Amino acid sequence: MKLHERFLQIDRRIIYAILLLVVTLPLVFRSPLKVTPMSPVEKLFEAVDNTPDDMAVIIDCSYAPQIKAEVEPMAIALLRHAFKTRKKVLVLSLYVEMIGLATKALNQVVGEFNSLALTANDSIIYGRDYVFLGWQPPPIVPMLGMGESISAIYVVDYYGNQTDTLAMMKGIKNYNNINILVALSGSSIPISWVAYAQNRYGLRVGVGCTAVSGADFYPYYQTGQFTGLMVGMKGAAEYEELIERRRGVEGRRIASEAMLSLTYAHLVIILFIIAGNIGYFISRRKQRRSQ
Amino acid sequence: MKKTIPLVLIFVAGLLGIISFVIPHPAYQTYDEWIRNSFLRVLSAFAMVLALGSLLRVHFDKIRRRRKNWQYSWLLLIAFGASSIIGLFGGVAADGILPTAIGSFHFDIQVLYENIVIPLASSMFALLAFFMASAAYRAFRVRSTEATLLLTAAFIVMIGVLPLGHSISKHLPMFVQWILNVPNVAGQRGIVLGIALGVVATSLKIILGIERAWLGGGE
Amino acid sequence: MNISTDPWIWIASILSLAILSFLYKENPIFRAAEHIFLGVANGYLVTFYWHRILMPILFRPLFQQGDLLLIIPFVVGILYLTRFIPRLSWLVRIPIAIYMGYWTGVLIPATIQAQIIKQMQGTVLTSQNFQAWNAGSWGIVWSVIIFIGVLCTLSYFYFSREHKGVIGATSRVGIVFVMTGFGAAFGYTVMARISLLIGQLQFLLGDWLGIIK
Amino acid sequence: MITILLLWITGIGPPANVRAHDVPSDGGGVVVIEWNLAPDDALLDGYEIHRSENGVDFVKVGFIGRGRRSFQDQTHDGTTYVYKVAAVSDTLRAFSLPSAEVTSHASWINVAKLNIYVAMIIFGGLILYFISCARRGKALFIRKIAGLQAIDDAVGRATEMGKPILYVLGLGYIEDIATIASLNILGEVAKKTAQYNTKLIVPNADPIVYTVAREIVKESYTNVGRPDAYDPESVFFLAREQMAYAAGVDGIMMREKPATNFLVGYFAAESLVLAETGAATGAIQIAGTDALSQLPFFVTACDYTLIGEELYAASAYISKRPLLLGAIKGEDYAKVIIAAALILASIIGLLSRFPILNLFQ
Repeated sequence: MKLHERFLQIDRRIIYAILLLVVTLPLVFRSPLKVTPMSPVEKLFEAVDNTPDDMAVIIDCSYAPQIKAEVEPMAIALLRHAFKTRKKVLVLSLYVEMIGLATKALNQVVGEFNSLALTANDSIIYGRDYVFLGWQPPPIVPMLGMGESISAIYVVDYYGNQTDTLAMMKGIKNYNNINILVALSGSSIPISWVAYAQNRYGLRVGVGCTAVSGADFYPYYQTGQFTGLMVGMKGAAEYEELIERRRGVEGRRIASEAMLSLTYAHLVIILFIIAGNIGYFISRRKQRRSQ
Repeated sequence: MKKTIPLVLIFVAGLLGIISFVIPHPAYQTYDEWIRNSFLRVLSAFAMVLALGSLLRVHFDKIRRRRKNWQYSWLLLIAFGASSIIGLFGGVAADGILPTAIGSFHFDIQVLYENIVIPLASSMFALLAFFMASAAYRAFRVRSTEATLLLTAAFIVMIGVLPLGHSISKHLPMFVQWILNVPNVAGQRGIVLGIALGVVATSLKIILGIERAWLGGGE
Repeated sequence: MNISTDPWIWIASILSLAILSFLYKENPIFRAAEHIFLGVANGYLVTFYWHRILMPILFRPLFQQGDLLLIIPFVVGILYLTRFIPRLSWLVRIPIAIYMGYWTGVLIPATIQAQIIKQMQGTVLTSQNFQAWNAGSWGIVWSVIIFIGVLCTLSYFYFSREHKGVIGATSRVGIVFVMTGFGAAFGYTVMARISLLIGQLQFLLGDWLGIIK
Repeated sequence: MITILLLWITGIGPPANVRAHDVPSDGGGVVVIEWNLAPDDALLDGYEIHRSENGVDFVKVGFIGRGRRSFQDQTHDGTTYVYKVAAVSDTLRAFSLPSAEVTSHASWINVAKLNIYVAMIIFGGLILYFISCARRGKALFIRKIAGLQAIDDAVGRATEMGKPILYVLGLGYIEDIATIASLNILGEVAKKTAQYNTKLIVPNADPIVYTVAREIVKESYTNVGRPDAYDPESVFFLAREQMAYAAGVDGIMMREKPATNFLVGYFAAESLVLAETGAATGAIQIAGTDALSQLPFFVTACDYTLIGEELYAASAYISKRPLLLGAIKGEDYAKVIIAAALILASIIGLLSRFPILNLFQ
């Protein structure tokens, strides 16, 4: 078989094997890829970063296990950013099935900070630095209700404390005290936040979503309804880059590690397409010559 | 009669569907809600009995006649039987009469779903990554104008969405967004308009009894 | 390395590998996973239909609360089962007719609203639509391109003439839009699918084998 | 804190010009209240909406953020209400003057959807007109659709190779038009497999579609005089779960190695799983769907793809029933009307100040 014929008929299993290899190796060897942050992610970063001391950030962790790979790194990066810069954080989930993942991300990041803390001031303390509101069905109830009073909707937090007795909640009454809400989701939840919380109460909404919904959500960012937008693993990697570069946040960069796999995978696919076309080109020329 | 009654019913039901759009009055809407949420959902549940009957029959038959790969049918039947019993008697939230845990080992239907159905489905989704690669390799050849367009657009987008895209040109990611928002939307909208007209026409034909393939055989 | 000791993680991992082995070739392990998948997915379906539909909206209201109106869907639903009685099997058309008729009826106005009128609204050339792009005077150019693209694509689906002459030319342009869009959508989805693969590998290498935790 | 102090000293001004009106063409139970912003809007928490049935006792019914000028209240039809709006800052309230009396009521006809009724009448009328033309025997020209010829060839190929044909109806429900179109094509394919005595495999994902598909295949075998050749197990139910269905079909493709795969109907992400597996077995693949997001994958991985409306047209074309062809003619004229309406609306929109987009609400 000649070379160009080989290019034309590469066995699918060879393609699969190479793809599997280039995706797995960077994951095992953990080499994060430096990325250049783009403006939709930068705007989200700046909105969170510029939260004044008397306001808070809400992080809505409404992502299902199926999309965890894409969205969980966003939750972790956001939490690290907020805790590092001492922003007040409210965490919630709109669906009970998703509360487990929210708890996991929260515990992980709080643990990271507290394992390094030397004094109570350095630590991240529940009720002073963050509050986990848990969930309150159906989604529309908290979306609308928090516009008037957060502690009236979440009377007790996830751990059963009276929400209005927590120190941090003293200055946080409703959306007027929330600088931005970041919705992490794989569905149309961010659009509901705009429809209910933004249109009625003027809440700023930032979004982290999967690569599939990215194309649908981009117009909302363009019109300014979304303050910022993180799409897929790449968006998460850009956020990781921003918090490391500008705020010196350290920690394992899961999305940036996956970026290398993602890049190699794309390049491998592109190379195979090129190889196929070279083979096709040569064989067509030979055919013409023989005619 | 065997055809007339169904045709009359489909016409009446179709009118009810259209009317639900026209009349907003609660006197009608509460009744419409009952059709949707009670009547039609109950119907779909009964159809399920029929379908599962088909599934079971095919596999029992396979076992009885010792057809090729009949052993696997046992696996399906056991998995189906066990999960149905756990689901029906153990309850959706492990709140039924059947105990669904031995010590700290839980096996209620939600656990089965999360640890069997979700990983299996996620793995099928993971297969897609490989299939995209082989499909792109096979089909993206410059053999015709259409194929070349397909290839070029896919190429630009695949590079443009990578961090690499930004280092090639600052405008590349913007260009990707533009392709998705302008030419892509135009093409899609043209297709959607055509589809919508087809949907309206076919729906009309069904309600009026012109399109009656669904009646199947018999007189 | 710290391998998981959770039996469910082992089950989930082995089933995942069984599916991935399909890439090499169809094999007994894949076949087993496929049949387990079909079995459990249908078992879940039975649970769902029983606990979420039949009990709460039919049996409980009918037999416990005495909502006699529900006898109608009950009886009509049972007609599905006449399929097993050859002489009465035509009765199965009754529930199908009702079900299909209602939903196709709903479809007519809904489709006209969402897929014809709304799509037209976004296509008409007006200053309002130009501004929606938030891109200054480029908004006019983008709107005009979409306008032309929509008309040309629509002409591709015009079946009353052969693709010759004017229709031939416009439908060629339409195909350019359609194929560019398809290519872009394909390229865009690659990232999403690879991400899912990465997620699955993170589960296998991390949660199960503990290599990358 | 300072702002609140400031407001304590200066006091806050109330919103002005409170108006309340019923929403026309709705199911009732809603009143819209509108007002002009209070002078210190930027410093407020927001606005409280209070209502009264007797004009004396007001109860709070809602709250909305600052900078908003309207609120929708849930009401009882037939009851007369009066509204007041209060500017709120912490514990301070500044009430507006009461609105005029308002009563909500439900409508019997949704007049706001008039444009849709007009469109329904035009499109429906066109389609019915051409169907009646067809019924009167008028010859209607429809161009050839690429991919249709392939269906004939596909069945022939399977027969020559002595291999089965796999017909996948997808995930659609019976009311999905793609499914109905697919069932029509299935009927024709089944007639051919009956004539050539080729094995047909039809796995299903929806219980109701399964019952109908069974009937259709059986009828096709009877129609061509081969009821004996019909195998009741050729049409069966697999699973409703998307990927379980895909795994099942993949297994069938690999074990039975069909000569031709039809992937026609409604599909979601599993489309490429099916199409690539089919391609790996070397089958000829004919796809057709109206699921926009899956078309790119079918176009890439299959030999022929019926795109959107082509699928419906193909289903009418292949069944060769003049009445079904008439509908396509009607759809074509509707396309001309849509194109003309777009051009006309653009001209009006560009040249005049008429709010043309409102016609397409």
